[in-house]
Amino acid sequence: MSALPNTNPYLPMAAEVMDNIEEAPGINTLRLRLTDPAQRAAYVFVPGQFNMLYLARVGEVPISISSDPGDSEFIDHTIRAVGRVTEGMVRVKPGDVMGLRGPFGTGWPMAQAKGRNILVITGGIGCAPTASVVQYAHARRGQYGKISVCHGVRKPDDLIYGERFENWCKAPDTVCMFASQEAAPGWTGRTGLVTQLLDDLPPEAIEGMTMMCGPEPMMRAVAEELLRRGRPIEDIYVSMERSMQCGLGHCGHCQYGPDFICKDGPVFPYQRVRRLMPVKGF
Amino acid sequence: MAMARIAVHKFSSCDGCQLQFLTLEDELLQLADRLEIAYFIEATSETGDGPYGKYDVSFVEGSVSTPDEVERIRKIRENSTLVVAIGACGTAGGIQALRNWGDLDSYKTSFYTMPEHIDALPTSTPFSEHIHVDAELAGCPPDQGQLKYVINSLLAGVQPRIPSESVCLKCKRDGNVCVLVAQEKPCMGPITRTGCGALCPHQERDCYSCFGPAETANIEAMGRRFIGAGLPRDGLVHRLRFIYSWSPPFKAASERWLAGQADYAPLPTSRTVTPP
Amino acid sequence: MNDVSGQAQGVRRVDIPILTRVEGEGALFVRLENGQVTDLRLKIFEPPRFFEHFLRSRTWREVPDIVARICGICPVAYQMSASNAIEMAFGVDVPQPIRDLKRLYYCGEWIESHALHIHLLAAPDFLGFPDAIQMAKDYPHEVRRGMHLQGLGNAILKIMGGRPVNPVGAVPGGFYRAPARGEARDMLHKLKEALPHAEAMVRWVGNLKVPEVTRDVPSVSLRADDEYPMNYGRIVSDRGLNIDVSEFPQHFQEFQQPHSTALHAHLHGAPYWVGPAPRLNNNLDRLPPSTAKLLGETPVAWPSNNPYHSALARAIELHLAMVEAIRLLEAYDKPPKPHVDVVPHAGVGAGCTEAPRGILWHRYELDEQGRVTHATIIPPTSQNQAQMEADMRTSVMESLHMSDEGLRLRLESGIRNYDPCISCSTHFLKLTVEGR
Amino acid sequence: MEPALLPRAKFDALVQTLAQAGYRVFAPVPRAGAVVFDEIGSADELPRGYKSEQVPGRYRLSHDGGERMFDFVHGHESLKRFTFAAEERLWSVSHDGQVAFHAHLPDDRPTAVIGARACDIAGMRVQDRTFIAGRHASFSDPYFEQRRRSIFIVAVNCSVCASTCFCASQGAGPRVTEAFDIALTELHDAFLLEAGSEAGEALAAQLPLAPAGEEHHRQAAQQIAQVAQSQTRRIDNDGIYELLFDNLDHPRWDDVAARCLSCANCVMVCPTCFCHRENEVADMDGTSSAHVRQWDACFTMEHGSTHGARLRPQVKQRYRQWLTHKLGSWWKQFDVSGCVGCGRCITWCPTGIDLTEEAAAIRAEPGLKA
Ligand SMILES: Cc1cc2nc3c(=O)[nH]c(=O)nc-3n(C[C@H](O)[C@H](O)[C@H](O)COP(=O)(O)OP(=O)(O)OC[C@H]3O[C@@H](n4cnc5c(N)ncnc54)[C@H](O)[C@@H]3O)c2cc1C
Ligand code: SF4
Ligand code: SF4
Ligand code: SF4
Repeated sequence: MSALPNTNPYLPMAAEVMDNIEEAPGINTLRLRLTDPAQRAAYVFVPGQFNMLYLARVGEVPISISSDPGDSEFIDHTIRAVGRVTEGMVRVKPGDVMGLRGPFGTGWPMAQAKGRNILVITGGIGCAPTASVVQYAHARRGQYGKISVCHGVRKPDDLIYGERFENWCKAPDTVCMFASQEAAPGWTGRTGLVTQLLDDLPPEAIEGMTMMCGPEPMMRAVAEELLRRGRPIEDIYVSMERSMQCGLGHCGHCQYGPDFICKDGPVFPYQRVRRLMPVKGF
Repeated sequence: MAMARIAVHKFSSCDGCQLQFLTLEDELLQLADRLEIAYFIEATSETGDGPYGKYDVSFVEGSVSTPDEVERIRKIRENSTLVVAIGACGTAGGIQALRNWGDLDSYKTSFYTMPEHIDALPTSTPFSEHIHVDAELAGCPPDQGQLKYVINSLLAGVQPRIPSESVCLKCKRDGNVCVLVAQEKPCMGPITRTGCGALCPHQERDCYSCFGPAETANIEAMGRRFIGAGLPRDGLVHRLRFIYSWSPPFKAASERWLAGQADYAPLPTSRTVTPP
Repeated sequence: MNDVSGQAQGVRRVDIPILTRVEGEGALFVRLENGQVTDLRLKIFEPPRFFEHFLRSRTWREVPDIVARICGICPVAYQMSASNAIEMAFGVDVPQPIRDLKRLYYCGEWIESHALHIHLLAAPDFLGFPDAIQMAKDYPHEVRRGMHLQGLGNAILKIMGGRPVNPVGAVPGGFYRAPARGEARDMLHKLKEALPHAEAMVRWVGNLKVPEVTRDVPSVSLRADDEYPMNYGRIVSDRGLNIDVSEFPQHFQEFQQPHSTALHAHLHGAPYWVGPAPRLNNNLDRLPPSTAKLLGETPVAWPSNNPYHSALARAIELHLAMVEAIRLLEAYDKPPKPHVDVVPHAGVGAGCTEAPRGILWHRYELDEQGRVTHATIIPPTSQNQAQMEADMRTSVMESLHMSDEGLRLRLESGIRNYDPCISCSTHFLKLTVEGR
Repeated sequence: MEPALLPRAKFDALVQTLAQAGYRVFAPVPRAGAVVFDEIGSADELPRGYKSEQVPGRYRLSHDGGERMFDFVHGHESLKRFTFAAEERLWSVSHDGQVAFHAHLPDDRPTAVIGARACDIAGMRVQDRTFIAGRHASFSDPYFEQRRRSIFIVAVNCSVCASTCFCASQGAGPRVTEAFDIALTELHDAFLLEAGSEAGEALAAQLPLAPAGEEHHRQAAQQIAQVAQSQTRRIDNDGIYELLFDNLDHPRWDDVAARCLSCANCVMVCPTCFCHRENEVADMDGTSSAHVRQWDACFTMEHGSTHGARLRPQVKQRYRQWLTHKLGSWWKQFDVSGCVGCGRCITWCPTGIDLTEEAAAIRAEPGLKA
């Protein structure tokens, strides 16, 4: 956390909407730029971190940063309209000013992943925080091994980042695979769960770091499957979500057993959340 | 963007919900600058496109208690983009739903010389039993702060989120002394939806649930607590059958109690009470 | 949205299918044949809500919370009439400090209700606007001032009962809680600051141009020994009636008329008039000096039998209520206990108080445990019903020369003089409700 | 300074000295059947001669006409109200033309609170770990910090305790040991007064104090020791995190769920609970909007929920969330229990649920599955 305008971490910074790109129906990427040049210069983040985004008169919600950390001038957020605040946010127009606080939380273990293969598993909107992983690794291609991206959606329409995925697939040593729970005409990916994609991958794809983001049952199923296949638990990372009011570890809403997801996460080694994940109500 | 056109309609009610608009003072004038109050017969003689004109938002107060009102709400629904039900009547049938357990004919004959001309349905029901409503705002009357929040949300084009928790949170935030714990008054706050501003405890009396059940309500435990406070069974049923008698949780619980199906062990149980 | 009338062979119909800017929903139908009114109905299509029925079996403590919900605009009147009746049934003597609190509470309602009626409902008629919001474009100061006064009334209701609509503070015997000293101090300060605005408002209303008419009708109200009546007094008329509130049924008769859907009430066989103007007519000698002086400065001679002077009567009463509230708050000392403990027993009691719209009469029969076995409530609007219709008949005859539109406006504003509260009037009486 | 005596008859000197020094003075006053903190103008407003009786789900205040001023045990309010506002506007945004954010920090007018007990101070110290950056928190909450800085604490060592108190078990009392400016122990007709800070020393220097003797110290110590001894409730904190998290399916959770109203009173009265939510309050003329926070609780449906589904739809899940955090995971997060043993949640729970008993029930029969 670096760029807060003053000592008040509750107070948002003004950020201008530079672009609002519709990725899929109800899913938009907002490209924001901090209006104050000093704040802009001070802003640095790592993949996996999130911001608290604020829409005037409506409210504030946590949203992952989906752009490349190498470019901190434009900060991308991919938002799915699911409720009050997010529905308002996907409608903002270039030139509008929003509030931004951040970055918050832990990032992906990019340092540990150096020199190794990376398996990225995402479900639904989960690809937002993991997108920055892929971009980060691609931008530093020599430092990482093979990159495999498995993306699961409920229905083909939910597939976002069409163009980005295409670019990723074209990149050297990168595979992208898709699974949709519902079939649809023209769907070329698998019909089924994202866990099933593990069978389609080249065996070495899972022999590196695994980074996951998406619905908890999905992440748990994949993680347990990887453990069954003999992968060490230290190599599996997940990104978690809970309601957050402050992002600072004060509001208590993201309480998760011994952790606060906002500051101890959102990216956790699977080991750390494995005990509570199957328990309903945490 | 063209100004949103709103309508306010009255059904069986006391008028109190509409008054929540008319007592906004300066803010009513501010509101009139931001949207068009097209149909609101208590406020204006200009009646827009009539009761069944096309409006962006129709606020409906009151309950549905006559055959004619069933027709009216259907037509309003057809002609409105959004329908927002306000008040205890609009969201749960209101206090007049107390008649829903009685025999309408006996009600009529005991009061009217010409009962055959009384055009009433046997029940007083909320709008949601007749049409799809887009948002509901509970309370008898609804809170002005919440009403303003809903209007502001609609103007911003986003969904309102009304908290579903108990009155007790607000009661404590305001520093009131709990009338149940300190005075053994049968306060309904623990099972009542927040919104009023914990008015009753502030007035040093028990809440009688004019905002209806909280989503978190454990009505059984509340009843056992009231038994612990010495409330007789009919008193218990009256607590539930008051302003929100027809809300499904209160209705079901009152029926269970009347049928003697509820667990009657008083709370706090002797097990947890240490002698002083 | 006034319908075009059918006009054929000497038959003229003037319909106001929805009365606007009144509380509740009603309509007026007039049929004229050869210059005579052959049918005039003030129709009420508010569905009955059967309050008297479900009051039965409820305990005395619940009554104020129930009856408040008969009317969103005058809940205090309902709570006070009911409390008085129950106090009488239980033989409770309410000491002066608590009576003072009740009066303060009532002042709040008068200020609120009168300010609302004057500015939001009546004044647009006299100045030619469809509503106060549009009137505010030309009269921003007056409308804002009115809303501010309304807000002060609401503020009194808030410290006494938490909120202006369905307040929660009253209990037979007094109040659950007395205002804190600080609350009383702040309220006093605000009222004092606003008193000059109330005076200016009275002058403004006094100078509004209103039709000059007179109606020959008895003025009925309460009258108390030493104060302008609100909570207490005997029922009197300017024609010599002077009875205890419990004697109401012996003098006032409710009856149904074939052409009408609502029950009418007569005093000794003829219509009568309740509300601010009759109250003022009967209590001119009970005004506090500053209000009396202000009244003297207005261009109207009192007593007045012109229903259009109701607006000024309301303005005067609003001023009076502020003066009274200031007096009560200046003398305020938080009572150690804001209510008398009530010991319920079987009994019968009647209560009558001055709602903003006129006398509101309640009667309860209670059993040993203090549960209601029978309730009767006669609100002011149904008492005025017969007089409103009589007035409208006369108004039609006076205004035959007018166009239909002009006549409608005249009649509608004539009805608003009575500030009818239709929500109240329908919830009790033996009325027949037709389909709409 | 050496501890000294403030005669009870001169207690008002303390109030007036504080007021003259520019403090708003708060103290317990009787109201509506309990004791609450309110702003006072003189010592006459204190609950002299009042006693409180507390058992689970029940609080009764009685007046015995005696002279003692602090023989009641705290009401539902703790110091929390003063350091962590129940409801406050954090910042606002104006968007009339240009968008601008404005912080609304609390005013820094000093506030003195008379009558804080050991558990109150312990609770405040626990919240310090949440709200003030350091080993346990990454960020400071400037609103909390500002209030925390502006508060002057006149603590009182308890001379009696309620049946619900167990501060001794939690190492939080009954003696006040830190973070006070002045501490008082009420003796026969005087208070033994000690200063705990420079500000406290400076203030004490202006008071009409008399030297205290050996027997005053002995009396005070004895009184406090007696309070500790008379406490019957306790929590066994040994391995409690593992105990609770190993028993998430214990049938006791269902048992307590049948009694729990999910009303959140326990959270609201707890001096350590810090959950809050932020709401948007937009004005009516469409030009600005305020961001307001208020105390929240894990007993609401919304708490923690994201993406539609209710995270904790069952009462059992909500109570379990509260208890496992309070007594268990608090240790992991803050190296301290989330409970200081004040007993408020036991007294002010309308159905009298007693967390010490719930924890003990699980400890008595670990490993059971519902
Ligand atoms: C660390 C982190 C990173 C995140 N990153 C992203 C991201 O990159 N992109 C993204 O899109 N999201 C992300 N999220 C999720 C995002 O924060 C939530 O979707 C957002 O907070 C929802 O807020 P809202 O006001 O739009 O929805 P809400 O109105 O709060 O509703 C959320 C859901 O709950 C339902 N709901 C809520 N209240 C009620 C109610 N009273 N009645 C009925 N239903 C209700 C809604 O229907 C909706 O499905 C992230 C969350 C976290 C914690
Ligand atoms: S007084 Fe009622 S609302 Fe307030 S805390 Fe007690 S039970 Fe809850
Ligand atoms: S406390 Fe209860 S009864 Fe009283 S106003 Fe609030 S919701 Fe209504
Ligand atoms: S958990 Fe209960 S006993 Fe412990 S500090 Fe909180 S309120 Fe006091």
